[in-house]
Amino acid sequence: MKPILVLGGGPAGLSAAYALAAMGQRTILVDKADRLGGAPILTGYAKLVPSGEWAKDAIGGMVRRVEGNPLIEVQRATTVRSFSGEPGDFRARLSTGAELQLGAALLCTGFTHFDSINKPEWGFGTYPDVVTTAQVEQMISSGKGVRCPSDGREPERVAILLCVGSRDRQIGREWCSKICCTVSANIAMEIRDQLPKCNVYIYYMDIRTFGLYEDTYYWESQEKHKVKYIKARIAEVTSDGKRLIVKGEDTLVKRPITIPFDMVVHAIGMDPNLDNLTLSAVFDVKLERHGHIAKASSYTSMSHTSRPGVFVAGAATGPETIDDSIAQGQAAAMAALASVQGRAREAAE
Amino acid sequence: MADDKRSEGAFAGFGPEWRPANLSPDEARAATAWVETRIDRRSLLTGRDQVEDVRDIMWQLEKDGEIAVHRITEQHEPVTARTLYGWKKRIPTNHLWHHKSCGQCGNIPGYPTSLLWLMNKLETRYLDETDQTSCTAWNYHGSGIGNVVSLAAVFLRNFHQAYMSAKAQGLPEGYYYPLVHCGTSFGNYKEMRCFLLHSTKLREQVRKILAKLGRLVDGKLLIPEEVVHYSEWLHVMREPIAEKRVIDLSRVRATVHPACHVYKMVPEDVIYDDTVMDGNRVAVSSGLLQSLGAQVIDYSTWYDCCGFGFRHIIGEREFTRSFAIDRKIKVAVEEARADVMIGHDTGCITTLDKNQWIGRAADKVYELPIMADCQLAALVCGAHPYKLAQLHWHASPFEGFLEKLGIDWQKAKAEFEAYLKEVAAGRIETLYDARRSITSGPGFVRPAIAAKGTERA
Amino acid sequence: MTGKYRKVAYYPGCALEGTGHAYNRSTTALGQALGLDLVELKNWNCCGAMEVKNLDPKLQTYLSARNLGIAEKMGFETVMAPCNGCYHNLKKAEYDLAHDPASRGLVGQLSQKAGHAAYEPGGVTTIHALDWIKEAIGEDGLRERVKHSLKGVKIANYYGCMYTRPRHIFPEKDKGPGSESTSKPHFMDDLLAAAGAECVDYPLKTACCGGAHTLSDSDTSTKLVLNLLTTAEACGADVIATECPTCHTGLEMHQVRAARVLGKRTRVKILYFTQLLGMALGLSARRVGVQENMSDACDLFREKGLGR
Amino acid sequence: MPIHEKSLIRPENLVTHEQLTLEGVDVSGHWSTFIRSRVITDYNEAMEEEIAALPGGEYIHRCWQCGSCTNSCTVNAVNPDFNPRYWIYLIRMGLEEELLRDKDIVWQCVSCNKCTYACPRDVNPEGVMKATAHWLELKGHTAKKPSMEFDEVFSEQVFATGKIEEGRVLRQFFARTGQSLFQDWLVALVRGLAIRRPIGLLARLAIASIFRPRTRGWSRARAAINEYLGEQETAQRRALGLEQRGSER
Repeated sequence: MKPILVLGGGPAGLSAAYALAAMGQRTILVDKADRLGGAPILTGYAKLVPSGEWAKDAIGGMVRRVEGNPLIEVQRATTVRSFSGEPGDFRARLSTGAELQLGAALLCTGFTHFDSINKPEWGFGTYPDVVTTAQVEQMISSGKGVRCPSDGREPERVAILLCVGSRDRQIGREWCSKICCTVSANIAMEIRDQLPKCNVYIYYMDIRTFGLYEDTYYWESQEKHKVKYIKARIAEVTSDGKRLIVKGEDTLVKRPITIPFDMVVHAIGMDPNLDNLTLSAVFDVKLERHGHIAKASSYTSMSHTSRPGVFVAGAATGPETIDDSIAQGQAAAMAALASVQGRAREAAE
Repeated sequence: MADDKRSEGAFAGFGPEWRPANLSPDEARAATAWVETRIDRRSLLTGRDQVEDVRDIMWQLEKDGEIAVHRITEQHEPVTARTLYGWKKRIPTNHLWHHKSCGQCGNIPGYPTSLLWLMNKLETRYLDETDQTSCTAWNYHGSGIGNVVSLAAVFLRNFHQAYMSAKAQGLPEGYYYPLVHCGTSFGNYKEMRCFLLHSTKLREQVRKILAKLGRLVDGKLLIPEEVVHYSEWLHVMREPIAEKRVIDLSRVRATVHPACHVYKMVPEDVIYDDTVMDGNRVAVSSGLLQSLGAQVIDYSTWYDCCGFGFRHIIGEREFTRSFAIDRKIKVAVEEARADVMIGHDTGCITTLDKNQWIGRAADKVYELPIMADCQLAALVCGAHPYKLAQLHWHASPFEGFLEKLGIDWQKAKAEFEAYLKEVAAGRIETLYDARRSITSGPGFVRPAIAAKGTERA
Repeated sequence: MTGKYRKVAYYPGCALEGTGHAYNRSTTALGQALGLDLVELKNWNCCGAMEVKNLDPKLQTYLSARNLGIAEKMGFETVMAPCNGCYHNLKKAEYDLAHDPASRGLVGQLSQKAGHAAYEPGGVTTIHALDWIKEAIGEDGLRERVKHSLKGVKIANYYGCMYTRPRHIFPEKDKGPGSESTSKPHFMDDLLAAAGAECVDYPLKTACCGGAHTLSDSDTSTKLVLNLLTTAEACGADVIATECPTCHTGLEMHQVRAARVLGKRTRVKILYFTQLLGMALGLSARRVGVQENMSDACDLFREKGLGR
Repeated sequence: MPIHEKSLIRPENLVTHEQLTLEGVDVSGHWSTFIRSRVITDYNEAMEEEIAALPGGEYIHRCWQCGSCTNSCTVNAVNPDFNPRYWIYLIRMGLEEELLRDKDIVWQCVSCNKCTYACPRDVNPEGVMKATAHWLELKGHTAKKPSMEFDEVFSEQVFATGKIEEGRVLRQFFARTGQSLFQDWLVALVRGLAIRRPIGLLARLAIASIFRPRTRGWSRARAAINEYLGEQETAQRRALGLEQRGSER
């Protein structure tokens, strides 16, 4: 039987490739980066939600079991140039020049972090002490701790602004990025642990720590770590030359605030992968209205794209958690396997 | 710069403590570009179905024979600037008709004189005539008594006069292009132009009025191609002006107060320039200051109103003075450590300047000099601080600032006092170039003579 | 009806020895009439009411724990407190000792210094006078013993705050049919109905009378009480039945104060439920202490033939 | 015609000199009036912890502002300015100036416990009201409120003898708050009662006021309680950053 292509080596792709191999299916895992692991590894996430495990341990384990698997051929620093044919009989050409014969393909191509430069009023790119959640993750995972980039001091007061690049018509991002509330609560607790003298304020529009994240993140961050949540959409982040100044309206007090902070963190959202237009053209799959890879149907075939034989899983379909991406990777593997085996059976009959 | 800091290995910039995304600026742009290909960055404001360029309507109406357009032509030597939305706006730089400001002439006389002086210095040809009226927009914003028909009629009446004015000098119609001094007039005229272009009914009503006044062109309303503010002229002329400077501004920390009616009203028409404050601030005034060599210092209440508020300065002065001092002056002094605050509108400069004195009733003494961009430009190019820039009309102290510029204000003041004695004795010296003439009213000189004057120009 | 509460420890508390004496009198008279034994706690102390808690809640827990310890030492499994404040505090102490290590620690420490054994949670069960009658006699038992039915007496039953809130200190309540409810308590309604009374549907059963500030913020208290009184009248009640000396006194005092200070007169009478039950069982008005009430219900008794 | 914004300005934010002459110019009244900014420029980060250090305030940081406390509140129904939800927010975020606007009504909580009954996060808002009232007094923002006088009069008797005698509490409370015992309505009350000759009750009250009811063998308990109170006071004053009091106790 022809191998199945898994495009993308993040949580969804790693999970799909492993599931396929576990079923005895030959799999080719292709990733444009020179390392597997996807966003958690490439961006350098710290401790993951909800396990609390370090990303390099948790995702690293997933990488190792794939890299060591004889049924999985891994192609790093590689992209797919063309893709054609019918289900059960696809042909693909890679950037390396290799030609592949494939039974099916899985797009596990993930997302791109929102670039805060697109919200200039919140000071990213203007003031060095305005950073993103991804950068704070890196500060923590590097082991060097949370420090103000401008002069390396320990911040005494940090503001986390939620919904940066999410739920914002002004910049064409109308979706909720789903994970930022929980991630921010997680980061806030991390900061309070590391720097007990540093107060953390989270400025929110709504809190969406859905499901079990409610008490373990939203409640825990308040009850155990004394993180403060303020319902305010921030108007502007400026500086008085010494500290950052966060301006907005405290909606519960109905008064304007201009509060000094040492550090401002943007809880950046999840954009569709910047490659999605290319992927859409190469694989001839449709994108949904926001630019994510469209699913054929959520109910009868949740991993299917608009093209038979091409499947999708994880954050490629829209903002997604790591856990759900892993689950979707397995589901997509199952769907792809059913597709190639069904065809093989039909051919045999 | 971030790279330099990274090589130092300390916490600096977005340094080595975390792994950088390693995206080049191009890649970073590409990361979000796809969204912008389908949904524009500021889609609500700039989406074509939400915001149209009223000039498209104007050209269509002109083509349909509905209106006449006072076009900016080569004789006006236009310079193209980019607006907030990336649209092009042509700014005429020569053959200009000064549409003066009531408040400037009344409260800040050094404001228009500085502008005219700069134009003289640059050999710009203009007409400074008395046959013009107030735009009446303060009435509109201050009390809501003004109505759109009267405002639009006043607008077109004045611009028609600008269009026709050259005829008195034996020159063709449209020779002089109107340049608006006042920010209030500027915003209002742009708004009225927009209404006129959109509303057939309004055009009909205004046409009747202008017909009675004999101010139609071939029976049509005359609409200007662009409504142009003097600060836009200064902006596109900033380099030629800078070449004439005789004073070093490099030690000066200048803050800018942009006027709401200049840049918040009809924002799509406002000039932004990537070389001025990274395109994050309206370019006029800031650009000029940069070209003149001053340090332009940003401050956190940059965006705020001055407190004028139109009706507030009349009926709620407590608000105006509190806002002006606490939200603007105090911030500029304490946060930006400013030497001066530069404005480009009548009401703002009046408010920020005249309200400072009463601050001492509440121990709010800041003494921040306030002046218009053209006043500072004139000083820097050698204009007399009293006789020309007329800083003695300002309420906030400016002497220390003049010292910082290296101007001996005591000497200048003595010269001015001597000059006043001359004036009292009847030996009046006009500060204006006689070649620049007017077409009617007091001081009106016969066209034949004026025409000769212009020939010499 | 069970024999469980035939003999219980009795914790009257300070109020029942003072302004709430009528409640004490009627409760003991009722117990005697029903053949129930009440054995007063030996050398009890004040529960601290609300005031000690306002200064330090843990200290209040100690005060109540001491009383619970006395009941246990006297060999009782059950202690009955007719006063809502005492009842609430004993319940709260029981809860805090079981759930809050800090409270338990302090009680241990103070008990040792005071020279008595520290009470351990689970030693005795605290009940209210309502539980006592309801469990020991029950509605059927009452019905059999009624000599002068309360028929025709329209009653609004007022339970107040401390009997039901906060819910977590009353684990036996809200357990479905038969159990007491913390949002719509009904034990007093049940008992008085069994005695023949007509209980009106009174929406303010657990509203607050402002007893905490009866003297320190009299205007607020008067306002709150006046609302209770006028609503009871609007519901058609002749009597508000009470089961707490603080509420009872508050209602009586502010009924007078509303009339004197605000000029708002109300005619509804205020009686302890024990007084009403006692008279239904044929006890005289004097026996159940109505002469000690400030609210003068003599006309009503005359009209309904009660308390002779 | 009045301009509407004036009605939006809080009176305490208006700074006016009734009589003022500057450099020979009369600028009295509105000529020199300033409006103080509404802007909140910083948080008092110590405030939440200080109130949490007082009895009842321990769980304030759990609040998520659902408003169950306020919408169930007895006092809020009488006085809409009495808003536990709002105060808890102000304390949590350290908006001290805003809290102090309501400093004279916080003590009016009637401890009906409806808030504590309703609170989904187990904040114990009733306790927070007490802690806040204490904080306001300890910090010197308010004078001792009548309710605190009452609590103290009452508790002191309990601590002293193990029991209280209501008449004595009443008399001491009126004395400490400087009120006459012979309030019109109290007199009417007693007179109304006396008509029915509750001889037993009156005798009992008279005896109690002379021979104060007391718990026997209370002295050791009293000593233990007083020692504990002293420790608590020391700890609380430290948590609030206040100077320790001399050995008054």
